[in-house]
Parts: sequence; structure tokens; C-alpha cells
Amino acid sequence: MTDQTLSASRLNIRNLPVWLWSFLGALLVWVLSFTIAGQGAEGMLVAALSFSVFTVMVGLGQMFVITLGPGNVDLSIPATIGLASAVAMKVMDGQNGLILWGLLAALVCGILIGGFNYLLIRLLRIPPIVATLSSSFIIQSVGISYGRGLQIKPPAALSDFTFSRFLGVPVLAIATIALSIVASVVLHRTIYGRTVLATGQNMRAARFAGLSVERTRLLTYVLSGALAALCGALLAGFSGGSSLSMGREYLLSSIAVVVLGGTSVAGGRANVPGLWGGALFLFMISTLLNTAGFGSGLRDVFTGVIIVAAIAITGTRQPLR
Amino acid sequence: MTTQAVHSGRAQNLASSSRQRLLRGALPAVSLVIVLAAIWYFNPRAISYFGLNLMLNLAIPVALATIAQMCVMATNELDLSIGAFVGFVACVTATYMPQEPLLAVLMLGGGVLVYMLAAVVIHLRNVPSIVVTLGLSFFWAGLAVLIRPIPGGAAPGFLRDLMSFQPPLIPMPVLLAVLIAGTVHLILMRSSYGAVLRGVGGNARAVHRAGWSILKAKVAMFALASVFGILAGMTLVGVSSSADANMATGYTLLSIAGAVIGGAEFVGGRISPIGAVIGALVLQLASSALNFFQVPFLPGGRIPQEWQVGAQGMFLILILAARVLISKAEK
Amino acid sequence: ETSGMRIALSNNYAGNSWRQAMLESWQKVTSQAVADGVVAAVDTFTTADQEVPTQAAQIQNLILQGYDAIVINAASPDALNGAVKAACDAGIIVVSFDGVVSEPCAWRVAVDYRQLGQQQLEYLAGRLPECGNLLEIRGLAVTSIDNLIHEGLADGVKTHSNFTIVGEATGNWDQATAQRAVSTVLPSLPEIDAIVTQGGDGYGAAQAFRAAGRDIPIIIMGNRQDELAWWQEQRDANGYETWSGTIAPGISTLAFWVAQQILDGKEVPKDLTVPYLTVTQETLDEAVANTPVGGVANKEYSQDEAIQAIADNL
Amino acid sequence: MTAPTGTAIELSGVSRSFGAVRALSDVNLLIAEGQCLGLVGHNGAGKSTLMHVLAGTLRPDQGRIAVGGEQHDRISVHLAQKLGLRCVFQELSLCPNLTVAENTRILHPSIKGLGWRQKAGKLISAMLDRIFPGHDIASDTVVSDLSIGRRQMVEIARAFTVSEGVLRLVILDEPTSSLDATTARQLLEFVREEVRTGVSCILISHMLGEILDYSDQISVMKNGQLVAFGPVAQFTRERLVDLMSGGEHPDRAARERSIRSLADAPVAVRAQEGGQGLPFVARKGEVIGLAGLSGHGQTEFLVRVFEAARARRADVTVAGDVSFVAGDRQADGIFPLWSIANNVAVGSLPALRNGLLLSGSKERELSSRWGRIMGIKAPSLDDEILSLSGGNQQKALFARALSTSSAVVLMDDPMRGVDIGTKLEVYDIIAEQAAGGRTFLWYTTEFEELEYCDRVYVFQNGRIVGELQGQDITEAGVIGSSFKDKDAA
Ligand SMILES: Nc1ncnc2c1ncn2[C@@H]1O[C@H](COP(=O)(O)OP(=O)(O)OP(=O)(O)O)[C@@H](O)[C@H]1O
Ligand SMILES: Nc1ncnc2c1ncn2[C@@H]1O[C@H](COP(=O)(O)OP(=O)(O)OP(=O)(O)O)[C@@H](O)[C@H]1O
Ligand SMILES: [Mg+2]
Ligand SMILES: [Mg+2]
Repeated sequence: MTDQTLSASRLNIRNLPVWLWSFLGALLVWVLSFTIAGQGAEGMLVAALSFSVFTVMVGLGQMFVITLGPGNVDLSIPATIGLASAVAMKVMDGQNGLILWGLLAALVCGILIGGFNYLLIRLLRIPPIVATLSSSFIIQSVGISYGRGLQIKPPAALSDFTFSRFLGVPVLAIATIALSIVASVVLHRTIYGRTVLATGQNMRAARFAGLSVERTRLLTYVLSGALAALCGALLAGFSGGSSLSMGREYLLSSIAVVVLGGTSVAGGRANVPGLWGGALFLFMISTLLNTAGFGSGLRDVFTGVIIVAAIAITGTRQPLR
Repeated sequence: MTTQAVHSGRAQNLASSSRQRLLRGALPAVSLVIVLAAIWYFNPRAISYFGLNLMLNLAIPVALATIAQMCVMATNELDLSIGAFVGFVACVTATYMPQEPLLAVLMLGGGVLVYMLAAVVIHLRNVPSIVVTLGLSFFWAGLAVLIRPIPGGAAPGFLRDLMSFQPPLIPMPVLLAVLIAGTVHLILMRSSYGAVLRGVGGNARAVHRAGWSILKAKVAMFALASVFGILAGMTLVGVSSSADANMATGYTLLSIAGAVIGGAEFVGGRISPIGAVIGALVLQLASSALNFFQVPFLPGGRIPQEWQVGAQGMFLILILAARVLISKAEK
Repeated sequence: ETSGMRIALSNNYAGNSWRQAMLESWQKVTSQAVADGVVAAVDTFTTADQEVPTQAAQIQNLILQGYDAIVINAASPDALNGAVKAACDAGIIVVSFDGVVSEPCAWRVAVDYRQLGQQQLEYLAGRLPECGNLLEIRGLAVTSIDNLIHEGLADGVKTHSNFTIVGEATGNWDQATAQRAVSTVLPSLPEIDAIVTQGGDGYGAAQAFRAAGRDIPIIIMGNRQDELAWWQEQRDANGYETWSGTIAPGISTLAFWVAQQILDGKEVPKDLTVPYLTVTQETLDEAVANTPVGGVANKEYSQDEAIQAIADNL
Repeated sequence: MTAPTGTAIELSGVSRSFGAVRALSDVNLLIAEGQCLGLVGHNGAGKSTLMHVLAGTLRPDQGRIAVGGEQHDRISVHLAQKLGLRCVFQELSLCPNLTVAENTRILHPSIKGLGWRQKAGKLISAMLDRIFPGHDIASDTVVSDLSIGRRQMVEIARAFTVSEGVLRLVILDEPTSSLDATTARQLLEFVREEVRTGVSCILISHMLGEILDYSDQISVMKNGQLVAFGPVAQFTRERLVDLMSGGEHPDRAARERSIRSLADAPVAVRAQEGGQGLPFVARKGEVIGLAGLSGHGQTEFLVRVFEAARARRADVTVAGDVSFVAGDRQADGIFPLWSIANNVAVGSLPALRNGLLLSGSKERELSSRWGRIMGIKAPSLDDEILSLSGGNQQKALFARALSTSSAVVLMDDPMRGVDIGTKLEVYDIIAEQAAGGRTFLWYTTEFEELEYCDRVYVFQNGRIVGELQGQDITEAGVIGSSFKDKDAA
């Protein structure tokens, strides 16, 4: 009988959507941060929103890829960000009139990279993790020989756009929220999205159910490349220029926000709102630790402990039958 | 008589699938031979006692890290913290081992405990290992920075001696690689409990139903992984003679790639210790030896500086693409 | 007489503008040297990641290739010592620069980073006589360069005790990282009067202040073109004043000549310190004009300048 | 057969619920020593759940279990092993990455030390030889290389091996569902032999003939309760069906064969056979059986047809879309994270669109209609697919394939684990849809099902070796064709 009530209350916690946990975590860390600092609540929130935009953008692509099933991951995102930012800045050449062309060029570059990744995975049957790692080396070389490592400045209009705010909220954040909503609809309400989810659970079964598994995998890697490229172009605008190493941060964080947000690493289950929770949570952790004045060693130790603790709390005990 | 005919047909088919398995198993070895042959072609001096020693001594820590990764992969988990952990071990070894060996041993023992604890959290809370080990990677990196805020320290004498020992005829790294591969093969592939451990990756429910504790098995595998991680860090210090907190961050990806080249898969508990060690050797040679290839049609006869990074990517792709020949026959 | 000798460059990273400028200077000066018959061959090797073991393996391979001298920009001052020692044992001259190695058998070409840190406070003391809140941007953690500049800054703050460092962020000498890191600490900080940096991160700090909508303090700059151009722009717009000091990427060419001189049998001290490259309000226009867009302010060394530098250090 | 001697195991008052589903309510069951208990019941009756309680893999909410006179509140997996209770579960429980010998070792903690591999290999080979004489399974084969039927054989043999202690009870949960008739008979004969040595056995099956022929006692379950129990002599096929369905499913004799002439209908599938095999033709509206011993390339043939419909192939032509009913539902069928409704609707996504987006209401409408037609037993179609019993999962897969508009339906031994009532209904649906112009390619290991086919192709070693039509479709005819002397060819 007590067993019954216990399982009932556990059921209630389970009923909380997964993505809420990451938001709760972010909220908690935020409150802690401005309490310690004694000021800057709003500033922290705005900063977190501004930077989460980029993490979420690449996180969306990574999420679709990871949802394709175990072993699927895109490690070429950082290199793509670097190359695409260089391509975009070079095409834009600092002129406002060329912004759209620059964005287009970056997108094409991302799409080509995604397609290349898929070719490696499909035609050469290379496990995605190694395929995208290898291609990231190649992309780095292309980037070096294309941009010579130069840091080219963005056109003023692009830079202004990335800094602009609407009612105090960064415009880029609003745009990315809209993008997330679209992604969520695509995931749950289109055949493509369903196919991604089905493939992640059981690729053979997806094929036998008549879904176009391979086309979907291609689209997904292309999508990831394109989003990384878009992120690269906008990031170059936001941080005042392209650089090849600009994306390095996003290797771990793109994966981290996806899994912290409740997307299953085993594939087949994805969560878009959780990406925002995960991104805000990650940024808030570094805000907290920087605010508290920890050196880089302690900062890392605490980051690790907080991540593990957070994930352990949100986890659930599932008995093996 | 008729059933005989039926069965012989089936047996043939079974034989072909196990032949493919064998072929796939031999693939890492084949790629190693190809790489060595290429090196020999461009620089015959390198394939000598002295040359192999120099080229391969840094492959030993990579091989050990790869084995650690493979142990974790065998339970369908992934360890994103192995690089940071090896760095942590290296810092502990170079900082405390020579003067305060007891403290060093205690800290390394603590490392094993944390790994076991991670396995407990992953299993009992049913959370993805990727996130837990991602968190741990920060943890280890932070500890390493705290232990060694600036690079330095010294390798304990016994490690330096071990790594620079020159046995007759066979270079030490080759000897160590064989030893590692053989030992792990015995533990995981030939022992009776090893079968249970691998079974957890194949079908945890089945192993559970046969009365085994999945928790214990996972903890055992993680503990094993941490032991190999510790050996990786110690040998790394033995070769490089001092430590740097960031020195092994790349081992995470390297170990995954090495295990995959060696034939391990992300799910299903399919692993191969011998393959993993060979995979690590191939990777090591690829990353260092490749750029010394003389390519006649290139200006200067060498891979230009800006393409050297990309060349490694191509090389990885080429090695793995060889699988297609076999997989094609398979599907 | 070194005309028959071969020299190799072991580099561990090529992904930013400083390293690209460094490689370009190296390429330019060494290919001329080869053409002039000073040395027989010069080859350049870059590893795929910034990893210590990879570079160690690379050095061990260079030993096998039979080079006479190896010039290193090292990933770690200590952890490459095993490989460097092996090279020395094989009779190879090892010269390290920028990222120097501590192995006694190797030569080191570097600037006085500690002095660079102190100098920033000297400059700020002149600009802000009363007092000031400082934000410090650190470089890549656990590197000796980061540590030396940090110590220099600490010394400076001790001398000019009216300054206090009220916040710290880790910028990894990279503008995007610096922007992000500064953004995390900024909301919690009081009014900042100046930012002390390690180069490569000043522009990112400016971007972070812009995003937060705060007044931009005096930011000590590095020598990247974007930093200098931004400074020039601000100066033209509102009379912004600051100072820049960093290591010039052309130091690779000095290391090359040092290696050549050692091979030639000249006596060269193990530690060579050269002045860091400074840009002041007066030299700003000239520096911007001489720096390619997106590149790095630079100084390359000729053989004569190198011999002079060696003599200065004797 | 013989009267009960001692009591091996006694379950009293066992109940178990999953949320709102009461899978077992107050079940009392007695298993006699040295006897075979046949357990029947409709899909979702609670048979597997009861077995899980016995095997220790599921904790009962209430009830007591007495084994050999000793009372237990619950049995843990470990205790079950110690007491000598073995279970061959409905879903296969082998580690695919291990060899047959290694899988055997997992069940026997006592096999260790030097030479354990040989010991385990000998143990399992000996048992395979005993149960399935003439099998072709080597103990060093990796399980993933074996077909599903052979995996089933390994698992069954493994359950009977003994290395230490006693073997008290072996539970066989639908053991014959993936076996062809010959191997199934070998197994059942062996079970008879084994119970004579004092081992008890529980046999769960939807093939009532097997139960009636090979059990000593029979228990019938319905909706989580035991509705009948007694010696086999008290039951007939009709009575069992009545008890299971509560009279809802009147049993019928095998269908009156209507010989339809479809020779003029347009061709739906045509396959040229390389080598000496016969060509394959299926016409619009035909139900074509693929027969032969299991593992002789029938599944591969279906997969070839399936692929040909999606991408052109030279050797197979298919007119129209195809859909596929998987037999190995874990590997080829279900999406474990999805609800029943999602699992059903995934086959018909293009038809569920409203503009660009999928329409939730259309999806619900489609899945509830087909859920009803197939009689999927679940509180709600929004429940997870894994909460369904094995047979009900299979029904969901059927619903997925039949709800599409495809012209050809490929069925890979699709009735595994489906109860007799549902089977009869599905047969009717197939006949109805075939009359409506759909073509069915039906691989089955049940001979009875071939009687519902218009024509039958017999497979041997991946080739078609015979074609039977109308009255020629008899068990003897099929066996005759599949053992046609190959050496002569
Ligand atoms: N893990 C579970 N979660 C929720 N419900 C479950 C679970 N396992 C079984 N059930 C439910 O319990 C009931 C009994 O299922 P069980 O598997 O015992 O049926 P069964 O008699 O074996 O049927 P079948 O002949 O189809 O195998 C079913 O209604 C099923 O949906
Ligand atoms: N032409 C053939 N000759 C020999 N062996 C074959 C042939 N075709 C299939 N097999 C063997 O049978 C195995 C299973 O094949 P398939 O899946 O087609 O069988 P099946 O009829 O579906 O049997 P089951 O339902 O028991 O799995 C294959 O892995 C192969 O080993
Ligand atoms: Mg069942
Ligand atoms: Mg089959």
C-alpha cells in the first residue's frame, strides 16, 4: 500500500516535462549568482540570452543528429563555424549590401560540409563520430588555406543587428526562439521529424515501415552543417570578426546542451525547449563561478560537480524487468 | 540424406558470416601493416629498433587510454572524461609520486573510486554516461590545474626506467603493446567473468535474468577503465618526463577513434582489445609519421603546412574506408 | 658554414592569426635563406591539435628524419622535455621560441613576459593617477606565459597600490572566448576603469562591454589588427587612448637565425630575451598601416639583426 | 496421462498491476512434479507476467510462492536460479555479441576456471544434440550470426542444461513461435521425455494442438485470472477457445477452400530467379504463401521484394507500394519509445498530412480505427507500445501494415504469438482485403496458415523449388517439395 502511494508520487515527478529541469537549474544558479554579486541580475540574464542563442543554434542541429541514434554525433561543428565565419566575412567584405550574399555563402558552405559528412558515413560506412572528426580536420585545413587565419571584420549593419534589442531582449534571441519553435514543429509534426525519431529508435524498423531513412539522415547532417554555418556567420558579427578557432567552444557545449535538455543519447527522443534550458544553465554556471571569483581550476571542478549532480537528480530509477 | 543437404547449405552461410567477422577483425592489423610499409618506403631508417622505439613510445599511453575507453564502450556507455583523467593522473604522478608516493597512490585510488561511483550513478539513476563523464571531464581537468597550476614536475625513476628500458631485439613499446593487448584479451575475451561483462553490453536484461548484477558488472568495467586510465597517465609521464594539466585532453577523441578503428561498436558490447591496441598504434603513427611522407607531385615534395591537418583527416578516412569492401559483402 | 644543413620547425597550432603570421614570416625568411644557400632545407610541420603528446611524437619523428636543428613553438614548457632531451641526445640543436621549453639542453628565445605585465601597470599609473578598478583577462590556463604575465601584473599592482583587480576572466588569448568570459563577470562588477590583458583578447573585451551597454574603459591591447583598428576607430571618434604590448610573431625568424648561428658554431647564450613589440598612441597610425587587414603587427628579423640580438644578450 | 504426484511449485493469491492494468489478479496455480502444465490464454491474459513472477524478474504486488514446500513472498532472479527455476522468455534473452558457449556460461556461474569454454560448449552441444538432433549450431558461433529460429533453439537448450544443483522447473513461453514444424515437434517430444525424469515444465502456446497433445494439466487464463484448471482429458480444442474468449470467438473449422481463378489478374510481383529456382509471380488479389523449412531464404526474399518496390531492381518488379509486417518484432518492427498510436500510424504518414504538417486528429482517428479492427488490448492507444503483451504488439504491427494503401503486403511469419481468436479475425481481414484487390505475400512457419493461401511457393536453400495450388496445398505436398532431392537437380 505504501509502495503504491510511493510509486504514485514518483509518477507525479515523472510527469514534469524533462526540459523543465534544466530551466529550474538555470534559474537556481542565476538567483545564486546575483545574490553573491549583490547586483547585475538583469545583466546576467541578458548576457545568458545573448550567448545561448549561438549554443542553441548549433544545439538544434546537433540534437537532430544525436536523435538519429547511437553513435550519431557531429564533431565537425566547430570547424564548420570557423570556416563558415571566414567565408561569410570574406564575401561580405565589410559592406552592408553584401550581407545576404555572405549569409548565403556560409549556408552553402555548411550544406556542402553536411553532405560531405553524410557521404563519408553512408558510402564509406565510417562511424559518424570518426567521420565527422576526420572531416573537421579537413575543414580546418580548408579554412587555413582559404582565410590564412585572418580576422576579417563584419559589416556594421550585421554587427549592429547582432547587438540590437527589442524591449530589452536581444533580437537575435527572439529570432532563435522562433527558429526553435519551427524546429519543434518540424520534429513532431512533419514526416521528416517522425522519420528522425523512428530512425533513432530502430533503423531497420524505420526502413520496413516505409520511411525514407537515408534521405532523412542526409538532410539531418546537412541541417546540422547549415545551422553551424549560420551560427558561424552571426557569431562573427557578434564578436566582431571571424576566426578559425571561434567554434572550439561549441564542440562540447553543443553536445552538453542537447543531453542536459533531455534528449536521449540513445536516439529517438528529442527535446527542443530543453536546449534553451541546457544552454542557459551552462552559461549561468560559468557566470556563477566567475562571479564567485574562483580560479580556473576550482571553476572546472565545480562545473563538473554541478553537472553531475544536476543530471543525477533529474535521473530516474528504472528497474530492469 | 536430404536433411544433410539442407544443413550443409546453412553451414556454408554461417561459415561465410564468420569469415567476414574474421576479415573485419583482421582489418586493424592490415591497416597497421600498410602504415608501417608506407613509413618504411619513405624513410627506411624509421623501421629499426631505434626508430620504432621513438615512433611508438608515445603510442603506449594512447593504447592504454583506448583500452580504458573500450572497457566503458563494452557496457554501451561512453567516457568523455578519459583524456582529462589521464591528464589528472599525469599531474599526480609527476607532482607527488617521486616525493610522496603514498599520497599519490591514495589520490589515484580516489580516482578509481570516483569512476566506480560514476558507474553507480549512471546505472542507478539511469542517466546517460555522456553527460556524467562530460561533467567528470571538467572535474578532472580542474583538479589537474589545482595540482599543477604551471607545468612541471618530474617522472618517478621507475617509470622513466621502464619507458626507456631497451630490451634486446624487440623495442620496448612493441613489447608493451603486445603485453597490454594480450592481458586485456585474457581478462575480457577469454575469462569466464569477462564473458558476463561483455554480455552486459550485448543484452543487459538477459544477463540480469541469469542472476548477475548489472550494477556490479558496470562498476567493474568502470574500475577497469580507470585502472587503464591510470596506467596511461603514468606511462605518459614516463615518456615525457614531466606533466602539464592539459597534456592529454585530446586522448578522449583519440581513444574513441582508436577503439572504433579497432572494431569496437557503440552499442552491443562488441569490442576487441587487440584491435583497440592496434587502432591506437595506427592513429599515433598517422598523426606523427604522415607529414614526413615525400609526395613527389607536391611543391617541395611534402604536404604543405596548411594541409597537414587535413591530411590526417584524409588518412583516417582512407583507413576506415577499407571497411566498405567488407561491409558491402556483408549487407 | 651551414649550407649543407637542414632545419625543421615544429609547430603545434595554426588556427589563429598570430600563428598564421608567425608561419608566414618563417616561410618568407627561411625560403630566402634556402635560396641564398645559407642552409640546405627548411621544413615546416604543424600538428592537428594543440596536444602535447602529438607534438612530442612529431619531434621524435623529426629526430628520425635526421634534421640538424629543430625550432620549436612548444605546446608545453615541461611536458615536451622527454622528446627534446631525445633530440639533444641525438646531437640535434633545439631552439624554442614563444612557447619555450625548460629542458636545459635547448635554447630559448622569448620576451620578458613579466616585464610586459608590469609595464601595463606603469602605463595605467600614468593615465589614472588617483586610483582604479581593474579587470584582468587571463590567457590559456596552465601555460607559463599566462603565469608570467599574471605575476608581472600582480607585481605592478603591488607597486601601484592604488589599483585593485576587481575581477578576472579567462580569455585564452582569443577574442571570442574573451568576449564570452568577460560577459559572464561583467554584470557582477562595479565600474571598471581599465582592463589589463595578454593580447589577442582586447577586442573581445570591448565587444563584451558593447553588448552589455557599458562605457568602455581603457583596454590594454595586443597586436592583432582588429584590436589596433578598433583602437584607431575609437581614437578618431572620441579620442580614445591606450597602449599595446605583445610578442611579435616574427620572433620565429629570430629563432631560425639563432639555430643557424649555433649550427655555424657561434657561441649563443641559452636564454635570449628580446624586446616585446609596443604600439603607442603615437605609433598607432604607422602600425595599422603596416599590418595587413585581419593580420598581426609584426617584426621580422634579418641575419644581422639576429647576430646583434645575440650579442646584446651575451 | 499420469495423476499428479508431488507438488513442485504452488502460487497462491498472486496479483500484479501495471498502473491501471491488472495483469494478474489473485492467481492460484499448482505445478506438479514431473508434469507438463499447458498454459493458454488470449493475448494480454497475463501468462508472461505470471512467468516473470516465477522467474524472479517481476515482483508481485501480493501473493506467496511455495517452492519445494518452502514459502517465499517473492522470488528474486538469484533465488530462482538457486531453486532451479528456468525460463525461456517470450522475447529472446541471449547476448547477441557472445558465442553460444559464452551464453551458456552466463547461466552457469559454476562454469569457470581453465577450460570453461570447452565445458560450456560441451554442455550446450550435448543438450542441442538431445533436443534437436541434426541441428547445425556450433557452440563457438556468435549468436548474432544465427537466425531467429536457431537462437530460439539455443535458448531452449540452454534452459535445460544443468551444471550444479537441480533443475526443478522449465518455463517455455511460446517456444515454438519461431520454430518450423519439424523442430517444434522435436522440442515437444523432448519435453515429454524430460518430464519423465521428474522435471516440471510450463508450456505456453497459442497452438492449442500442441497444448492438448503434450501437456498433463492445462490452465486457462483470461484477463489476469485463472478460469480453468484440470487434467488434459477434461479439455478439447473447442472448450479451450470458449474458455479463453468467453464465447466471443466461435471457433470454426478450417476455412472451406474456395478455389479462385486469378490467372487473368494483372501481375503484382514478379521475380526472376537466377540459378535453377522457379520464377515467382503474384497477381493482384492473390494470397501467396512462402513455405519450406524456416531459415531457407523466405525472409530474404520478402526483403528483396520490399527493396525492389522502393528502388528499381533488375530481378524483381513490383506494381505499386508495399508494406511489411515484421515477424521479429523487436529487431524489425516496433519503435519502443513511442505510443501504440504512433507505432500504428507511422506506416501511413503521407496520408495523415494536412498541408505540410501531420494532423494529430487524423492520426488518432486512423490508429483507433485499426486498433479496434485488430482488437489491440490496451487501456489507451496513447500508452507505450512496450506495455503491450507480445501478441498485442504484433497486432499493432499488423494494423500498421494494413492501414496503409499499399497494393502488396509482405508478411514475415507475422502471427508469432498472436492468440487464436485474433488470428481467425486477421485471416478474415486478409481474405477480405485480398478480395478487394490487395496482394499478400505470406511467409509462415504454421502449416495451418498455408490453407488460407491461393498458391504456395516452397523455398529451399534460398531458391523456390516448388509451387502448389489449390487442393495440392497439403502438409505432405509442402514437405515433399522442400525435400525434393537436391542432389538430382
Ligand atoms: N511492463 C509493463 N507495463 C505495463 N503493462 C504491462 C507490462 N507488461 C505487461 N503489461 C500488461 O499486462 C497484461 C498482461 O501481459 P502479458 O505479457 O502477461 O500477456 P500474455 O498473456 O503473455 O500475452 P501474449 O500472449 O500476447 O504474450 C497486458 O495487458 C499488458 O499490456
Ligand atoms: N540460400 C541459403 N543457403 C544457406 N543458408 C541460408 C540461405 N538463405 C538463408 N540462409 C540462412 O538462414 C538464415 C536466416 O535466413 P532468413 O532470415 O531468410 O530465414 P527465415 O526463413 O526468415 O527463418 P527464421 O524465420 O527462422 O529467421 C540466414 O542467416 C542464413 O544463415
Ligand atoms: Mg506473453
Ligand atoms: Mg525470418
